[in-house]
Amino acid sequence: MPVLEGKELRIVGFLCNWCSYGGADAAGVGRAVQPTDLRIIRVPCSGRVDPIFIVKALLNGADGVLVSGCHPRDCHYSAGNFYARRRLEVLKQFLPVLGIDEARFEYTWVGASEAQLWQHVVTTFTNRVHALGKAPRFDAVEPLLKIADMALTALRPLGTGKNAALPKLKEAIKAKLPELECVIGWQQGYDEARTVPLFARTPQDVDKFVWGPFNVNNPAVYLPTFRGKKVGIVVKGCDARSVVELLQENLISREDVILFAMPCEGTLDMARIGEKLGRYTTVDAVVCDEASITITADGKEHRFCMADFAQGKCYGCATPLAALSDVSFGAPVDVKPVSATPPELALLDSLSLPERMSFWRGQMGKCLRCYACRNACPMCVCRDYCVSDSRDPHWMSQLADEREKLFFQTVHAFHLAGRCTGCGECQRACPVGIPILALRQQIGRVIEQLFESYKAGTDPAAAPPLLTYMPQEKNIHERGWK
Amino acid sequence: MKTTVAYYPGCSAHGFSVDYEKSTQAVCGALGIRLNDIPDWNCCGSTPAHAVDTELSAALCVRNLDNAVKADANELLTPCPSCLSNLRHAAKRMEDPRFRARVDELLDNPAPAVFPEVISVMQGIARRFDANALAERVKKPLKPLRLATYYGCLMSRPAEIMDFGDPENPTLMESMLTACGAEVVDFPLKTVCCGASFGIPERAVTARLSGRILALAADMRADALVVACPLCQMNLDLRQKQAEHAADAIFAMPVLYFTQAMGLALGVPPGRLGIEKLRVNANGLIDKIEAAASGSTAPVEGSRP
Amino acid sequence: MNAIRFLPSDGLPALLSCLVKTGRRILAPVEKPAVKSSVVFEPWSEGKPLTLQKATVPAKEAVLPQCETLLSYRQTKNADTAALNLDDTPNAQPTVVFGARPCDACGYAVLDRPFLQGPFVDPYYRARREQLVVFTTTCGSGCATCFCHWLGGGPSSPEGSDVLMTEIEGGLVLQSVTDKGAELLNSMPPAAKLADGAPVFRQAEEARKKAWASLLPAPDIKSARQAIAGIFSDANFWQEQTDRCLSCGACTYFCPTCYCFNITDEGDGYEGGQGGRRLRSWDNCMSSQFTREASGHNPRTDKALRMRNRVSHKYSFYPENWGAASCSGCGRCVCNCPVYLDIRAIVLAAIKHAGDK
Amino acid sequence: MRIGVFICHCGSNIGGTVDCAKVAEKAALFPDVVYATDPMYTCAEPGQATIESAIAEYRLDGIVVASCSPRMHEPTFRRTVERAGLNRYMLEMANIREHVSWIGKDVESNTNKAAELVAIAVAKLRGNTPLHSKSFEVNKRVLVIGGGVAGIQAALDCADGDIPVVLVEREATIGGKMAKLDKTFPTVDCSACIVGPKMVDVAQHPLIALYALSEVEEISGYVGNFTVKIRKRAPYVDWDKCTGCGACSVKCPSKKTPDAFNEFTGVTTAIKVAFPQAIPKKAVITAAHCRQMSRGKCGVCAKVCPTGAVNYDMEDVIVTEEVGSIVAATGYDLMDWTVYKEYGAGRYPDVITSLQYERLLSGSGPTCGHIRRPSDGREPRIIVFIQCVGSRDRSIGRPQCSGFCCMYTAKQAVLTKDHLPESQSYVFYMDIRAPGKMYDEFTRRAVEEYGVEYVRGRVSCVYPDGKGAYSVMGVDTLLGRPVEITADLIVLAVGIEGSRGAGELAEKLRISYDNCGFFMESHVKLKPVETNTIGVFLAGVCQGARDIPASVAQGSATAAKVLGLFARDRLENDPQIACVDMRRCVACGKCVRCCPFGAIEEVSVRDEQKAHVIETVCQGCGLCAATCPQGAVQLAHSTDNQILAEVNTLCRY
Repeated sequence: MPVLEGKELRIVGFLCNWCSYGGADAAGVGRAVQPTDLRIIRVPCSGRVDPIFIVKALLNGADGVLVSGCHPRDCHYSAGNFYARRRLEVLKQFLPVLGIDEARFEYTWVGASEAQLWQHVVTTFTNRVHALGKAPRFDAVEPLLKIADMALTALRPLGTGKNAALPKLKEAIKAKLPELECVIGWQQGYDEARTVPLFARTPQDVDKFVWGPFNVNNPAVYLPTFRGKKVGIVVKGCDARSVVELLQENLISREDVILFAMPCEGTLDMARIGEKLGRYTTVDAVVCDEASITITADGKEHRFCMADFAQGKCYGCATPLAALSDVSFGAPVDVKPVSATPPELALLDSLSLPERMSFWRGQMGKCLRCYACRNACPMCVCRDYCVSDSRDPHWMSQLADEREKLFFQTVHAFHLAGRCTGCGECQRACPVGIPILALRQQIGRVIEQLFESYKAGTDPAAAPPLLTYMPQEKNIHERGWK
Repeated sequence: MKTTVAYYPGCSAHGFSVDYEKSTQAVCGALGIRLNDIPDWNCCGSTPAHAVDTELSAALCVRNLDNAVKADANELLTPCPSCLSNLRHAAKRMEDPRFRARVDELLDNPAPAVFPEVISVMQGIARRFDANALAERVKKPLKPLRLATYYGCLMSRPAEIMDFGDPENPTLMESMLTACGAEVVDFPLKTVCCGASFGIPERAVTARLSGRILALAADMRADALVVACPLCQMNLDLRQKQAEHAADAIFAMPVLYFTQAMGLALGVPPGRLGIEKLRVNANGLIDKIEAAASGSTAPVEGSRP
Repeated sequence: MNAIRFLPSDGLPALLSCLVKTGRRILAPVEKPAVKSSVVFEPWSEGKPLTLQKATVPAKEAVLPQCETLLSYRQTKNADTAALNLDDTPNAQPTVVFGARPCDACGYAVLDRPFLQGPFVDPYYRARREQLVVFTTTCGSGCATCFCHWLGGGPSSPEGSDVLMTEIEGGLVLQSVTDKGAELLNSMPPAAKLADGAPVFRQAEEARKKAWASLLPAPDIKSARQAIAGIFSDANFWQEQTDRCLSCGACTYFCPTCYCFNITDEGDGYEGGQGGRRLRSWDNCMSSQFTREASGHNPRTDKALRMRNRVSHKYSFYPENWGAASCSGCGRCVCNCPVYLDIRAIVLAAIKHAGDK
Repeated sequence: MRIGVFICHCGSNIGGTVDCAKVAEKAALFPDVVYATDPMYTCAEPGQATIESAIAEYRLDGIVVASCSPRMHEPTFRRTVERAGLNRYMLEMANIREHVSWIGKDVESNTNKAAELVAIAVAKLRGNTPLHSKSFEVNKRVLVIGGGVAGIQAALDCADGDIPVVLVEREATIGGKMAKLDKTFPTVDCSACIVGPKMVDVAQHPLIALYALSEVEEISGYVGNFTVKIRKRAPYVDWDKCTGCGACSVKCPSKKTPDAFNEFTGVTTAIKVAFPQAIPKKAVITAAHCRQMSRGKCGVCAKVCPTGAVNYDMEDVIVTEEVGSIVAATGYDLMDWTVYKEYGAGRYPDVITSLQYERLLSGSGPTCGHIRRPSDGREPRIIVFIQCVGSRDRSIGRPQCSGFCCMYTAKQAVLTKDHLPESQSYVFYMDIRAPGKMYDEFTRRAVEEYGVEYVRGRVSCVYPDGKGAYSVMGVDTLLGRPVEITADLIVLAVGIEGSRGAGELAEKLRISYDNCGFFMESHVKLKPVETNTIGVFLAGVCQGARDIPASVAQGSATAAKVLGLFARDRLENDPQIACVDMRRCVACGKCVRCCPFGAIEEVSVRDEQKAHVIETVCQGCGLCAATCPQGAVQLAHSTDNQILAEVNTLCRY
């Protein structure tokens, strides 16, 4: 519905029935004059407000969104607002990465008797939104294509894993194979520069195992499909984090999986390799020394130094060897983790809010909705019932428009909040090279800051932060309404 | 090992509390802390500006802080609680951008974005020497002395600005004097007003308040009161006679700066501590210390392993 | 009718300008810079840079958009009457696809059969297809994932194209291969910078021959149709072939010949709550939802069964119905697959497996 | 769907600033709306009749009423809709009074806003489906947690109403704080004498099962069908054999055991009966101080026990009880008064709490009712009472009034004079709060008849004066003067908080609690003993400060609630609850993990794990719906699609 031109902006409120809706009622009873912009949607509890309702509203024309619930500890349902507080705070800090001013979204707590507070909240928030003006329309901004700077320094020397204990690994797998459905690892793909997942069921299959910087795929993605069957899996350090996260969420059980940990020396960023080799070429030969790879394609030699062409995640990797494993083929490397902004996110950080919106418009223009990102994600376990194309619930239009596509990415990022281990498979899988990992990284960063350096997939016993709460949050502070 | 620290002496250091200044310098010197006066310092605005105009008062402080920044200091020591209070208040108030803007208008140069942390000399010493480190450097333990510590009203309050431990019951001075070997009594009136601010208009009030402090110290059989504030010291020492009148008692209670007490323990000659400036004679204390020191086998310089 | 023209290297913008002036939308490959760059077809306008590289995404969009509105409605109500206005006009405009590759163009031929030549003609498809002219760049060589020649195509195969463009020294040779193409070339004004191409046509032919010669020998896959049909019920075979499949839609959405679609009615809230629309969007048989029935039952729950359908459709069912494979061998399903699942390998394995039996 | 819309004028309440006719006109154009009108008073009989006849005439499937807040009249209109033959949930309301007409005067904006609120209500209604309640059986037994006077009253009233009661008490005896008091205000009755008989009634009532020295370990289930696990802590004495004769404690050599019942004002033996009137009157061993149990050497009590009841090897026992309702009456504890360093609280032996003073006054206390200073056993002459220590003090985060301190301080001052006629009491107070029956008269008596000096002001500092007494420095704000009193004994009226462990219990009960550990009632005014968890009720100080008569009244009130609840054989749930689409569920367990009520369980359906909502436990908060990534859990009448429809109605460009 169009807003009253020149008079109002579109402000949507989600109010819990028990406290804030009552507070708004009390303000009415007290004839507390308020601006007329706010449209209140009544929900049973602030915990009912899925953050993506808010993203939906903001991407579709809302100029401001306000969520109000019971004061912490006053929740009619005892804990709904505790969960809401975590989720909404994550959302608030996430919004800027989309190019949406976080001031357009606020959440607050107003009790049923706090008429004056409610009046103050509505007036202040409405004034704030008016000061920001009409929200920019996503489909009206000019697309902007920018490239992340991938020149990074690794925390540890990267290599090609040439001297890894591959024969020993094969031996160990063969020894365990009889009790396992299969062992998941890597084999050569259609040429020497491409490896693909291998599902070894026989000793002959095991001989096909390869190890090296081309082993980019995260084999953990297949584990939930084997639920209830015992399988083996060969993991790099990063893959193991996905396994741990799956364990944390009871999506697989520990006794059903045997982890073979290999010490990873880094994997190649096939996106950048592809750029050098050319889009449609034939690889003639691959030669590997300790620190670099030489690929001959269409008769031309290309040398790739591991230090320059590793995947973004490898540079900041401090756990090249899985912490959790059953059979391990290396010693843990003593690397101090350093908190650094990943390159995709650094690019977005460097842009202004309008530029970020333009950036996503430009990127999403390429998206075909093939959902390779979703299906390559080891944590996307509902993929057969993803809300991306369901009608009940009907979250998304099937229109091929950039807004819907970005909305899907936001939904994906949000569903991964506190669960994403940053394996980067979503971005790697994207055939058209959309840097969607940045959205997950932003949520990851927010989660880390809010929840005491919480990192998904590091502790099988830890509760994912958005599935729990503290009555008193250490790092979430109520914002005053001054 | 010598360390250099930025230092704001404040006006009283050059006036009536020159003994505080002397002993501060002497103690720091003995501990290897070099106090560097910040260049071109001015009044902290404590009186009367802060009561009349917080912005002007803050501007005075900010200018000092700016000078400290220019001297590359990230920590600034001051002996006087009043200076400390004003400097810290100013830094706190400057967090409000509107306040900052108004103060900037009063200054030649806009205030620096980040100020050095202002702490008392007492905290400055304690940060560098914990009780053990201090005890190691004691040459003449204050063992025979029973001391009552008195912080005054300003040092620890308001708590959110001064950050000096429990605002009602600070214990830093006790730990330092204990390290110096003294017996320290748990003095309940350690933060209760001595009445100094009424020293001129309402002398009777001052006498009563000071009298109460002195009387309790006497009742608790303290040999001396140990203070950290020039105004408290003046009030309790210089006006002790008036207080005696008010309390109908004879106190003869020496009122030492904590730096003087520490100086004695560290073996600094009394002359370099300004002990002679005290109105109530403290020679008895010195005698006790000396007697104890000579009675025991005090380690001779250089003989320690 | 045949037209052969020569376009000097710097003449591309001039030609495209003239094509735009005919009132046509030009879809041309545009490079999208990124860490992993891509080439996609986009409407061309004056001044926009384009590339003649083989695109990441085929130009299927020209006839079968990712999503199109089949119909929209709006309800008008007043106190006494209520009326429903329907609009089902196909969204179509005259279009030139400029810079497709033979494998892309071949895709149009594959799509034409079910959409135009079967018992039902799809009016939306037809409206766009009839107004489409395809300018195809012939390929200079094959690559690791190309296999058009396995399926009877090749680097300069004209199927589905209206004009073939071959790069020679100093420019492009444009050769019409249909009347539609010839007409358009002939109608180009001098401003299009087109010169007579006959004198240099030999050079173009040389280039094409060279491209053909660069291809690796193709295996014989004539028996694929029977072989695949023969092992239809061999679940183990399909299971093994699809272990690593992630069930995403990259293979089908990047395929120039895949045409499965989904129809969604989106009613509420559109047009100010007074209307709605029926959308047709790409769908893909690799998704479990593709065959999920309203009851919740799904005949193809397993990805192996879905892969069987995809391969069978391309190499068995479609050929059975239309006499040719619904695959142009462009190889995009292989190189865009996150796990490089190789349909060639499956077809060859099927032939071998059937032979072993 | 055929929708009718009713835009209420509410006289001029709405009609004054909203053009209701125009809103109705606009609403008629909304999708599925076949009828729209604007009655003058929709909630009045003629208005309701309009709705009923419109539903019949226009064959409506659902209606939208735009009027006052749904919190006001939703139940009214639900009944109207039901009378007209529709499902009662086929109703949505748009709040155009409290949220529109009453908060602004701009008719254009208000009319537009009202129309939009109607539009979202229509959009939501289109997603509504008829809902039906489920009925279930009620287990007519009640659990009372806490055996203080409130819990005792609740238990006795329930049991007298023929409801079997399970009474759980954490301490070794019931009686609570009241049993520790010497006298009660304003009558100066003997506390133990009036609560004692009630305690005996509990012990003798055939329908009350008493678990003393026990705590609630775990609660599952829902109204009508709770399952409670109770941990019976080991008393190391077989209570079935113990007769409470006390022979053991006479002989016990460990005579320096801190005496919790006496608030640590004295010492006692390691084995003992809590106090002479204890119920149950059974001995308990304090393990940490028992020589046999801590050092393995002694065993005297076992030897002297005539019934052989002592058993050092006893272990805790978990028992399970099934009940249909729960009354929480867990009372209070004193806040940590040692934060008041300026009073020397916890440092100076003669600065004590009022509860400790109560034990000093009590004949059964450590001094046999003689007031003696803890430090030197001297009789104090000057006693200073400081009120509001930990109450009404924002600086330590305790803004609330502890309610009964004014009264008991007056009582203690009066008793002090009775005990020590030569003594003088001073009371530092902020305000005297004496609103009960005979209360103000009582405080007046303290001042006028007993010569208690009331000083209005706060104490800034208490310190030993070095001569064996204490200096109390304060201010008299009425005279505007500082006050200094040299006192022998200082009694702090320490503020209260929810009893130790209240937060954990609240979480087990799935009810809310505040910063001070007090349980939250459902509505401060109108549902003072209910909680947001149906079937759980509150009595006494566990929900906030109140005195004995109020606690007793609340105990009875909860009993009335329990009896009312149990008057029916079957209960019905609110059908606006969550429901799992089994097909979409992937059993990731996120909803199970989050549900504040434990209302979602994993079940096995055709060998697959699936989430399942226990309909009677679900309270309809929708947290699960917001948590489920694939939208497999939906909350009836707040489905994703309904909220999306509302959002889409408002936000679409």
